[in-house]
Amino acid sequence: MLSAFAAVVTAAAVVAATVAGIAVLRRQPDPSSAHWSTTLPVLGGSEPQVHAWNRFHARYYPMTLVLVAFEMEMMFMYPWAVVFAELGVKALVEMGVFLALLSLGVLYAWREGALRWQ
Amino acid sequence: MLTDLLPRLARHAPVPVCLARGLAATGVTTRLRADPDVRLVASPRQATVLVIAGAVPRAARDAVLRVHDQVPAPRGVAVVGDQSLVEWLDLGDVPVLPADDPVPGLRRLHEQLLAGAGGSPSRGPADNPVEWSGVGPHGQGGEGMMGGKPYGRPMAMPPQEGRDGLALDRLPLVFGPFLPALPAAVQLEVGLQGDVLEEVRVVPLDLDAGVVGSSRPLSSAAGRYLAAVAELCAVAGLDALACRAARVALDPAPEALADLRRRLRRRGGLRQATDGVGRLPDGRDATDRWHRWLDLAAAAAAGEHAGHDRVDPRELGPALVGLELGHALVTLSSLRLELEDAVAAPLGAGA
Amino acid sequence: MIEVAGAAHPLVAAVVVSAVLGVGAYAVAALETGIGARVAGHPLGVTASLRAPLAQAALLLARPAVVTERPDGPLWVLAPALYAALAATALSVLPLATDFAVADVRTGIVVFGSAEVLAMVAVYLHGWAPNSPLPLVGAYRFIASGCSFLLLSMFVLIAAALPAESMSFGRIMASQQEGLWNVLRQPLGLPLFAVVALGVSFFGPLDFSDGHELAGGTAAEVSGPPALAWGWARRAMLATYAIASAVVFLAGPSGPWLPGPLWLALKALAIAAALVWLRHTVGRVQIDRFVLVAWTVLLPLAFLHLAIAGVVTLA
Amino acid sequence: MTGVVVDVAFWIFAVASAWFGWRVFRTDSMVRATFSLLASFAGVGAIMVLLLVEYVGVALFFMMGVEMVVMAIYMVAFMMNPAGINPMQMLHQRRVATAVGVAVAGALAAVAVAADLPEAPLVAPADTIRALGHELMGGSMLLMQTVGVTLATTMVAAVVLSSARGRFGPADDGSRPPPLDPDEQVEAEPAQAAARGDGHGHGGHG
Repeated sequence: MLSAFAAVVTAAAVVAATVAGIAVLRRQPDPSSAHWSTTLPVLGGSEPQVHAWNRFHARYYPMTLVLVAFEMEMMFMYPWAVVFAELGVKALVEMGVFLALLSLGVLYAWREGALRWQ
Repeated sequence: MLTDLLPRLARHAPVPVCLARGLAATGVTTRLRADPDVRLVASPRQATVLVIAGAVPRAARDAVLRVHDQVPAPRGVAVVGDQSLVEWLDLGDVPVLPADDPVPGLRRLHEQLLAGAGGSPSRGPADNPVEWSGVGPHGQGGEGMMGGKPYGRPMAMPPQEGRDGLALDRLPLVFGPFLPALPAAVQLEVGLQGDVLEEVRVVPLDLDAGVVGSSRPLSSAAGRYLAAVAELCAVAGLDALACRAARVALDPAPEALADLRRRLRRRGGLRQATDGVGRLPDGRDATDRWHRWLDLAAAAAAGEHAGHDRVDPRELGPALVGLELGHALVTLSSLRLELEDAVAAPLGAGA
Repeated sequence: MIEVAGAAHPLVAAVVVSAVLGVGAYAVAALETGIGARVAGHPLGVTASLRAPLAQAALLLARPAVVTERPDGPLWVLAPALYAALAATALSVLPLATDFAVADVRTGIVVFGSAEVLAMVAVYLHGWAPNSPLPLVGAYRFIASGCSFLLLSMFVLIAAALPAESMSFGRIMASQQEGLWNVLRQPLGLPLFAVVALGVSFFGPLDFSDGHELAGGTAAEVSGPPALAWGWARRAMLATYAIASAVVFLAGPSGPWLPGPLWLALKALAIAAALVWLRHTVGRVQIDRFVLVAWTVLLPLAFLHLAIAGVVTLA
Repeated sequence: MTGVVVDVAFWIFAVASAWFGWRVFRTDSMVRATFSLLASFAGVGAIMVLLLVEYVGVALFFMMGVEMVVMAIYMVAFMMNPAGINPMQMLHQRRVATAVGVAVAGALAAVAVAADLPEAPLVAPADTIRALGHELMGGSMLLMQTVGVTLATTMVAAVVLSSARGRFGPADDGSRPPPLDPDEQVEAEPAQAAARGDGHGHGGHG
């Protein structure tokens, strides 16, 4: 029974190993390429004053929170989809109400401008 | 066997070229863009050959050498124009390619590299010249997590106002002058918070010290407009259309020009990338600007000379504040001609 | 745990998945060259289009890889490997013939969705690892787009599961053998899923993370073999999505006369060609506009799509 | 698959999960910490699948994927020194934390040893997903709708709390940044405060 997942994992692992193998392939570096100057980040000719790794302001952060809440609910929808045809109109109405509730959340977020870059 | 096969196969690939363009390099840029045997790449990391073209401001010497070093070694270097660039940059034995037919020389250089030639040695310092300061082994530490200069660079600091966690670090960065989206001889100095510009200055390079190299713009006025459209297409991710536009720019025959205009003006084409982007105080967005270029190209091809405005880069800064970095770069790209002419004005030559 | 199309032996699985991804990515790259040359106005022959990806790969293998000043090395290698592994995972739950899938598990669309979610991690790491500003901006843009198209893909796949009464791709395919193809029963699905396909593999108009204006975005600091790994992985992902579109909307491997895998290949190739054509003709959308449109236009469309699918299923 | 293979797989995932959980606190990089946590959860998801709770296991990948990506965004946004290029200490209140950790682990282990766990081998359930669907649409329908209301409220609350700008303009209009110390006056120098690095509060993740 678990053989299906064993197949998925094996396939993914083999592909990952191949790609990682290509990604670590390195030609014998030219001695001159060991220079510090070759390692500067690409900025089109200028030198950075600070590291790129700093507090990064993701301008869409309220949207990610809306997504997290929305996506929780999606977990109910998968089993719902499986029994939908059996239950018929009841399931349709049921999910309609559920989605309408969540749409209110998205509508509110949109109205407050939370889907824009802050 | 494999070691033999790889270079043989690789030779069929187009030459990935990183272009460091000075002023009035439209001729070379467009020829390289139009040739399927060459691929103008976005980043020096993706190139085998660095091409230096046009009239490069003396102030950009360090920048050229930094881009030079960022091309992975073994790297090829070629200069388009004249020997003065080679001497100024002290590049040693570097081919000077003719501006009207640069591709065969590039191809030769590329194949020599694949065959195992050494390429141009790195020019920058071998070690980080920035002082590592702090108490730890990597120059870190001293005063809490933000102290010291880890790996030679200080931590970015949040802007002065506010401390309640939402005023996040502002990265002081200078982009250019050799970023593909930027017009020649222009740098973008920004305070970047996330991907939004909180602080912008568009700074033309200082031309007081003069320029090196010869300027070889396209001979036809229509060609210049189309070349700018081609560059904008490339920035918007439409490299194939950019190639087509560049070919028309080299030979702006009326039918070809009309066909290109039809293709570009379709809804959902290039407009997807430019509609509503970079609206300046005059009310025009990027789409209006390249539409105007197309109109001017058509007019020039018909023998009329309407000419375009100049935009002073220094006045552009406030209009870009608050834009996303990509928007800002597309905006600058949609002002390529206007900005380049304003920058080159002190030189007296209509670039 | 297994539905109609069965499960393969792990070794067979590894071989089949590697082969399909390899050929698929190659086909996408060849289409890119061929269609690109046509759009550029200097059409190439089939041989030249087929040779171009090989030559490009050989060139990248022959070039050195660079490092940046202070990168996160392991994560930099992990990113393309993870991304390719996710393409492999997504592919392995799809039926490749009417009676064969690497693993036609009952939770097929959830596994597929998980791969899509984790792709955000892979692209983020690819932009984070080099410690360079432009790749970092690219990475954050991808997350913005990913958080926006994720729900679309979930709704589209759930809608496809309604008539199948199962979350397995095998059943979704089978439900179309009996009835109409989903492309007719659920007409909004294919365009919505195409948005997801372009988004996940950051391709063409939705190439937010690796665009030319950011000097290559997350790939701005990659050269040589790692660049090959990354370029291959994202084309493999696009190929996987083309196959998934063919399975979900065009009944995948089922069809008369020809053998199943051939049908699947033809349908997937047609979809891939359409996506590549979009890549060459539609300019990159602005990221903030995409996020807004995805939530305010495409998401309601996905609701509508689900409602249509539900009513049609019950009818 | 035979029992031995499942056992081996279980131990691999279990050990990997624990190891990644440990790595979360051993690395200086917030990104590594976040995605180590994701890897740890992924191990748990894989164990769920091994226990034949297929849907929950796979859904765990899905949920944790989104959650950890969002968490990474917030970690990098709010942590000073998010990449750990300045080494730092991830642990707070070491002694208390160790004591609590050991006590909890011991208690859980005791429960595991003392509990009277069933020994019957696992059998694949007929169709749990379908059963779950029926449950949601039947007996637990009220529960599901309650969850719907809760999540909608969550969305509204999240937007209210996080959005820097509402439809009436910037959220902080007219507000003043709080003083650094309660007794200190408002005009403190913020840059200094940041440099001091007081309170590198990364207590809230997980």
